[in-house]
Amino acid sequence: MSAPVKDGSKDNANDVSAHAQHHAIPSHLHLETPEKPYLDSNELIINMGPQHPATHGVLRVILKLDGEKVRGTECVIGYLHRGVEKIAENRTYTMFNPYVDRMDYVAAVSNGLGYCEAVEKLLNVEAPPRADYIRVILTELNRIASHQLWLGTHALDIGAMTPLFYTFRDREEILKIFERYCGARLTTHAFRIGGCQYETYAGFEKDVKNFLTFVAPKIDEYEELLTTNRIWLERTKNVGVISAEDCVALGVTGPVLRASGVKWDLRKAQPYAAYSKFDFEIPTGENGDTFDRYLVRMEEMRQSLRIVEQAVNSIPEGPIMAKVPKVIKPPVGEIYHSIEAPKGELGYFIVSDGSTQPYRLRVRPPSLVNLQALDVMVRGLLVADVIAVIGTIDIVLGEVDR
Amino acid sequence: MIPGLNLALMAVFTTTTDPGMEPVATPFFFYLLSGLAILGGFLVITRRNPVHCALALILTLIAMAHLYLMLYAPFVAAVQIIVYAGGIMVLFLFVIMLVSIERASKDRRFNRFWPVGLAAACALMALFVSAFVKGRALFPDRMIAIPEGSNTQQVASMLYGEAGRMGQYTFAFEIASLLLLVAILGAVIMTKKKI
Amino acid sequence: MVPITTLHYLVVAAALFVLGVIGVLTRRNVVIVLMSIELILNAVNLNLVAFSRMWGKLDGQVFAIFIVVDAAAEAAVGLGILIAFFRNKETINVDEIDLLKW
Amino acid sequence: MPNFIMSYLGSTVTPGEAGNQFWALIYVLIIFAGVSLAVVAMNWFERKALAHFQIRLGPMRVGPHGLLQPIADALKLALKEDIIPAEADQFVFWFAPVIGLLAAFTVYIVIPFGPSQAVSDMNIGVLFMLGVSSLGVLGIVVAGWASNSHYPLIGALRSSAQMVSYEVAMGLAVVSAVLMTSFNDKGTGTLSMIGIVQAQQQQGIWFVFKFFPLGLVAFVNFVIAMIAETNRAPFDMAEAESELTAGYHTEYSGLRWSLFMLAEYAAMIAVSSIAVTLWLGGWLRPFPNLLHAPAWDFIFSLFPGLTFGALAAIAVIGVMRMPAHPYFKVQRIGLAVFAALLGFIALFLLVIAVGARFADATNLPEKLEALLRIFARFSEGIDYVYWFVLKVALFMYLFIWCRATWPRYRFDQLMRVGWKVLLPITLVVLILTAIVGVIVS
Repeated sequence: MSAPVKDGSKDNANDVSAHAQHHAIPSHLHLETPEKPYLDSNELIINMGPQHPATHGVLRVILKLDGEKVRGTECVIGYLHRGVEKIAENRTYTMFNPYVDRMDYVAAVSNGLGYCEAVEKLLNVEAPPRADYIRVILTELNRIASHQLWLGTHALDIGAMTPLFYTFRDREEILKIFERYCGARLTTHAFRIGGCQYETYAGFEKDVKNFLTFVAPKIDEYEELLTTNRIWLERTKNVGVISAEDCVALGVTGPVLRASGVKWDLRKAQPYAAYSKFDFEIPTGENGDTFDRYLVRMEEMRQSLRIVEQAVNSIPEGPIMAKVPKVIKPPVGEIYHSIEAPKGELGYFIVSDGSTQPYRLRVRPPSLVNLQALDVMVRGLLVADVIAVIGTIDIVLGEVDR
Repeated sequence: MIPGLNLALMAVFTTTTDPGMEPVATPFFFYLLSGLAILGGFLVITRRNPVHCALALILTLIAMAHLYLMLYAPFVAAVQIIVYAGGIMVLFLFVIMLVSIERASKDRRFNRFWPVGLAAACALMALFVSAFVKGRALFPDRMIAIPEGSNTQQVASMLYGEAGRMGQYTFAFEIASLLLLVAILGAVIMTKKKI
Repeated sequence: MVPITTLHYLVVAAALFVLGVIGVLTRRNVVIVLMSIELILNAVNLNLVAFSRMWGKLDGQVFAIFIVVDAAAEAAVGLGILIAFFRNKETINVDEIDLLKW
Repeated sequence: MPNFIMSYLGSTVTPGEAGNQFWALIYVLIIFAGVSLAVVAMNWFERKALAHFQIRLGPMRVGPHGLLQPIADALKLALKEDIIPAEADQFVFWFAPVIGLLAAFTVYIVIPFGPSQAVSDMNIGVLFMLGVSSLGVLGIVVAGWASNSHYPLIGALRSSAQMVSYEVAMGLAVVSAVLMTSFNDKGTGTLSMIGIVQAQQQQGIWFVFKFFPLGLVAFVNFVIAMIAETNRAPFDMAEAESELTAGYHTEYSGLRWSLFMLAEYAAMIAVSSIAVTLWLGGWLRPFPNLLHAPAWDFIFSLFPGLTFGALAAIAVIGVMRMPAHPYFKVQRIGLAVFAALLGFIALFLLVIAVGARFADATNLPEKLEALLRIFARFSEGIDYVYWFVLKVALFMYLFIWCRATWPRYRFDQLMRVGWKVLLPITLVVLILTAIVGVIVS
């Protein structure tokens, strides 16, 4: 592909190599088989997936086992590949908007937000404040929903059946709000380029406030079931540990990065939408183990509630759509815009050649990048821990494969 | 299937109240069980696949346990089932699964010197036969009734002694437990990669 | 039918003993050799219990229990050696185990 | 022959002891049918209870409140294709579920539902039980191996290590209960299951409360080991579905798979029965020594009838709460019939209990008195079985409760708990029990 942006292609190449040198992957991440195996000829190669109850869809992990000890993993992805990025090149900017919902389908609102903001940045328009507030409310609600789904399936992977149903019960309330707002529960397509299509329905604020009072004790309830549970602690503490350096080197973002102690959240670091107006904390962990990631996500849910509460109490009146031309034709250029999706940094890189369709659209999906950390996390652990770690990375295969 | 069923039947049939009374169908069960035991033994030494051998050995062990029941040794029978069938054989199966069996099942079954071994075993068998034929009188046709009801207590008093007095075999028993301890330690040390 | 006497049990035990000896002497697979040793020990056990019944004394049964203990120890150590050996040589055939040191 | 059959009827020992093969066979059949029925009921109960733990309804469609669901499941499983993988070891694959099933069911021979309500009273009852239940692991190991597939193999390896380890703790806990039977005048204990319950009766205390807290600790250890021994959550390593898809029975389908399930549930009921026998007084009703007046006997003998009455009442409430829509007509009728059936059983039991109360009354007509005597004997038997089954049912609930509450242990943690926690505790309890027993007696 030759970029339509003509100038400086050589410089770019230099930049890339310099970049690579600077961020060279630490040597211990080049993983060779470290030691003589316990029983040489008895190395089990196990195909975990693509049809497996705990790989969250169609992830296939090839496990090299020594007894039950994991000596290496290899992720095989692409079973759910739909060519979303290629589709974008044949759709107008408006037409492509619903497609992004199908990537991380449990956090569709975030995906839509990232895409709309990226195109807005390309068009140089800004969504009106009211639209920004609605976006924040819906995105944070979606973050809670995503974390709830993560918690339920993660607990189920580790063997606790019950939390799944508790979280699904409460996630249902969020989906109801989405449904009333835009008619869809999962693939919401809630936002439009330049704002929101729909004004909030009558009673939206009441619904959200009711939800806030409803869900706060429920989060405590999940914690009651798990946080002090001995077996849960034993299964999650010191399991899948990853250091902050490794996280940074591998490009891991989101709760996984924060649980390793790096206070990096795009909502604070480069505020988008209306996030700069709200007061919230970035929870971080210390050990970077599965338990810390669990705690970080639980705390993030509470922080999301705080944000939603502030937003819904101070939501301004006004228009919900900026002035956007009927036919969206961004100027020639390229843009990278990223937001803090529930799973990490979700970025859109759009190259425009001035036509109605993107010349190239590239998604930086947090799940895919975070999945790289799997091998680092599970080496030397047992099969059961692989399940726990896959759960704790919180991947959605729709987003990994796109 | 048959050993399990038998265990049930034997449990019913051998626990008669009168200790002197012979169980209902002694010859039938004796021939059945000893047949099964010998069949199992035969399969152990002929089957190619080690897991099949282990299963055959389990058959033999369970049949032997029934024979012990018929000999009014219920405690030994129970120990046989618990230790052998439930413990040692599971260990065997565990190890068979741990070491690769794909290759073993394709290998030759017998070693190069098998005719020698067979001849030696045949000689041994001849020795047994002659001993049984010639020494028929040494084995009187009698079965002295052992009170079955208190079998366990009697074995216990031989092993542990009673009322402050050392039993006949207390010392040997302690030695045996020491042997087990040493065996456990040895097994652990041998199989552990790094100590 | 002939009543079952001690000799019957002795014959069964002898048959099992001979089978065990054949297994020990002819099989290649160490696991099966160990199983054959269990067979031999069991044959001895049967003899002891049958004699215990013959004399009406429990000493035979006590010996049988000792032999079971012994068999357990033997199996544990034998399989331990086997595992250690397999780890180094990747074979469990007796006729390939022919080095004193490697 | 009729004499042979009738001669046992007045007896107060088990048919095995009486040497009566006919009644032994009848008892075996009754137990087999009863356990199978209990497994079916347990299946329904587990799904319903688990559903209600998890704010769901569970099966609701097949029959009123899903009552016929187990039957539908059984039919489905029986009709499903029975697949034997091409690479599997045919014979062993076929044989493996049978081993587990036989081991699970054979344990019931020594389980006493009452002083004479058992197939046989063996004087090595406890050892028999331990030995036979330890054979169950063979079925699992062999099934995992014969499938010739990786997940079942790992399941089999896990389960063999797990069950052998927990057997040790289980056996030691059992020994401490057996030891408690010997603290009587004669100083001799017993390994007979009936003897153990009778020892509890004579000593006037359930062993779970004996030498508090020693009995309780041993009991709790036994319960933990027994959950591990039956491969149930949180120790369901061998069939951990999120890790090993289905563990040792991944490759099984249809009828053969259902045999595994049958064996698992039968084994659960068996080990619960053992726990009840050893620690919770077996067939003894609560406070048999303190509340020993005939009036108390009468009150406690009403419990079976009242229980069935309560169940019938629940069913009637269910009928009344059903929506009055024609769609539910068949279900309403079905549930009503079920309620009527339960009510009838309740009435029957109550009549017998009340009749038994008046068996000793004077100046009764001769025929009535004979009838009432039969009632009395019958009522006694029902009492024993009722209390036994009630205690076992509580254990079944415990199994479900554990499954709904806890995450799964990891394999190394499981082994650590078995060897480094349970085993030392049971050993210490055993030694302390012996010391305290010698001091007290």
